[in-house]
Amino acid sequence: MRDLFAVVMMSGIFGLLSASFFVAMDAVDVAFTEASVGAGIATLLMLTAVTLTGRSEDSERHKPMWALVVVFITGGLLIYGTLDMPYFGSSQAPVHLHVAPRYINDSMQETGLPNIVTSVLASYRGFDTLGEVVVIFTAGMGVLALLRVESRPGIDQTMADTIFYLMHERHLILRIVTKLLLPFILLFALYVQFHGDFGPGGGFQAGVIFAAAIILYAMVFGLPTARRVVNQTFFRLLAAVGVLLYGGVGVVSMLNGGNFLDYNVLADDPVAGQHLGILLIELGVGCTVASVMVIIFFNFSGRREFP
Amino acid sequence: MDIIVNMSSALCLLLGSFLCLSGGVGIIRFPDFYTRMHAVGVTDTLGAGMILIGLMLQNPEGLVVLKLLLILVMTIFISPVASHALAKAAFRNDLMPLSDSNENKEGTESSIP
Amino acid sequence: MILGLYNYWIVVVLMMIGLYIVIAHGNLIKKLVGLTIFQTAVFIFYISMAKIDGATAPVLAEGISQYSNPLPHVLILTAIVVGIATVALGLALAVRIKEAYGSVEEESIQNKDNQEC
Amino acid sequence: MLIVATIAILVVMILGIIRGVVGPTLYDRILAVNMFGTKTVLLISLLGFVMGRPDFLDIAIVYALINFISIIGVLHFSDSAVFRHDPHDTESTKKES
Repeated sequence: MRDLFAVVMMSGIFGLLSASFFVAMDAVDVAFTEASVGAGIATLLMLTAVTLTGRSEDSERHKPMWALVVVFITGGLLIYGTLDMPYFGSSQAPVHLHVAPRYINDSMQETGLPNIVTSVLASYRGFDTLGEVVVIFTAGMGVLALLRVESRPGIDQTMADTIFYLMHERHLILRIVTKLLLPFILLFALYVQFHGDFGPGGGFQAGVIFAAAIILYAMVFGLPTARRVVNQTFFRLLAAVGVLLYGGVGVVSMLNGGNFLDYNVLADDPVAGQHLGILLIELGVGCTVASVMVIIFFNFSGRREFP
Repeated sequence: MDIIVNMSSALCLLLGSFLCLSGGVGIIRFPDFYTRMHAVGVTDTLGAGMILIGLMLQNPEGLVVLKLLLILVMTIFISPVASHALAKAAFRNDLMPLSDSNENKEGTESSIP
Repeated sequence: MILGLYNYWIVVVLMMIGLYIVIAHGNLIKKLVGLTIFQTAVFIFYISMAKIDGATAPVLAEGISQYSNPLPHVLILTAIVVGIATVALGLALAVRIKEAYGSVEEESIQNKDNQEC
Repeated sequence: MLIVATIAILVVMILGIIRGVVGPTLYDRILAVNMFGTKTVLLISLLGFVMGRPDFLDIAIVYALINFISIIGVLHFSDSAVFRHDPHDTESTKKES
């Protein structure tokens, strides 16, 4: 397909498909994340980039033969490698024999959370997650550095008025339904954020849903209006505060005499300490993810409207 | 009592699947964009609603029914609005409906400059 | 019995599709789409390894004794969000390249570079 | 009965993919994505019941919301000036049909 728009649409379908595959494979948390990221935000970002870079691909091709040869050799080698792998669905595979039984059997006593994924994410492998959050933060800052546009208040105002008027004329139904839906989306994001201990959900998913709500607002009501509603500086601050909160919990647990990110010492009772630590960390993750996504989207589409 | 609930649930599910299938056939077989959109937009809402009601009858229990109800309300809200917006955008961008006088097949974009 | 490995073969096929798009197409945006397909193949690889026959999702509940392995789920959950952040960074770079060179095709970028040197 | 409904939904999803690949115009593809999204919501709710743990319907709710947002986003971008006055616009759509 040479039309990049169609390519992006098909990749959106691919995201939806892979997420339903994850549900079938019992990975509900992963499906949750893929649902909000792969199908929604990724498609929108790709589309924005396509509008910025031009829609059609050049027709000239260079030597797909070599690429095919490389691909077939690599694929053959990989398939040869799979012959030694454990069978699909077997319970005796090496992955399931080392740390996984400990997580499944002991996490209820140690952290008191029914969702094992959350307790592993935030408590057992908290250090890992800290690294991931920092990566997301860095990516957000990178986009900010690359695409930032200085906003011009005078132009913004007139632009906002015209866009507001146009939207009022053209998308009346859309506007009303969006207004009706937005509170529910935000409420649902909060539910996902704080219910993540007990069911599928958590900071990453909640952050993306929150960002999606703001992106919806920005698209229906126009970017300048959204700029006036949600303050950009505040979001930049929030991204940093999220990472800081995460690191701060670790430092506090060190000051209380434990190891870095050892939540047992945060309260008198180890289980209560774990609860508190996981809650705070999920909050930090949610803040950072939401604000980084909002920053990325606003800078992309800001670049589109004021080149 | 139990058997009535089960029967009606099965009926709803079957009806919903039938509607979804007819929508699927419609999206393949119809000649131009607007008829396809009509097929999908209409059957999507009712088919989804039927399947969700069938699922609700399967498990009449607090939170699950509440969540299904939420999905149902959202489908009823979202699906027609999305179809409406889609049709409006297509019409504004000079995609003409297929009519007798107009010769182009397959609903390709008409070449209005 | 060798058919029990079919999940890996699906993953390999998807991965190779992604790899082909990355190396055979000149358009930077399309390369990024290929990269996301490759990424998703890796996700599917991990998730399908975590699956155990007869087990359910790793959220503890009454009356269920066998759960799937939660560790790959954790790794992939973070990887998805990191993946979208890095893809966004790549798209930002592509946009800047478009502004600087007027194109996102690999060949014309190289031509422009050669002319300037 | 659940299995029958699941299979029906899967068949419809395949038909949707065909329309997405073939679809001569841009809007056909958007329509296919929209339909695919609603069908995914249904599929996930059905899968929850088939697997016997129907308390994971949150994912389906997220799908319904995100699907709406992405459709609105796609329409927003397809309205934009870049697409309308793109010289390759009609050409590329005709090439594929």
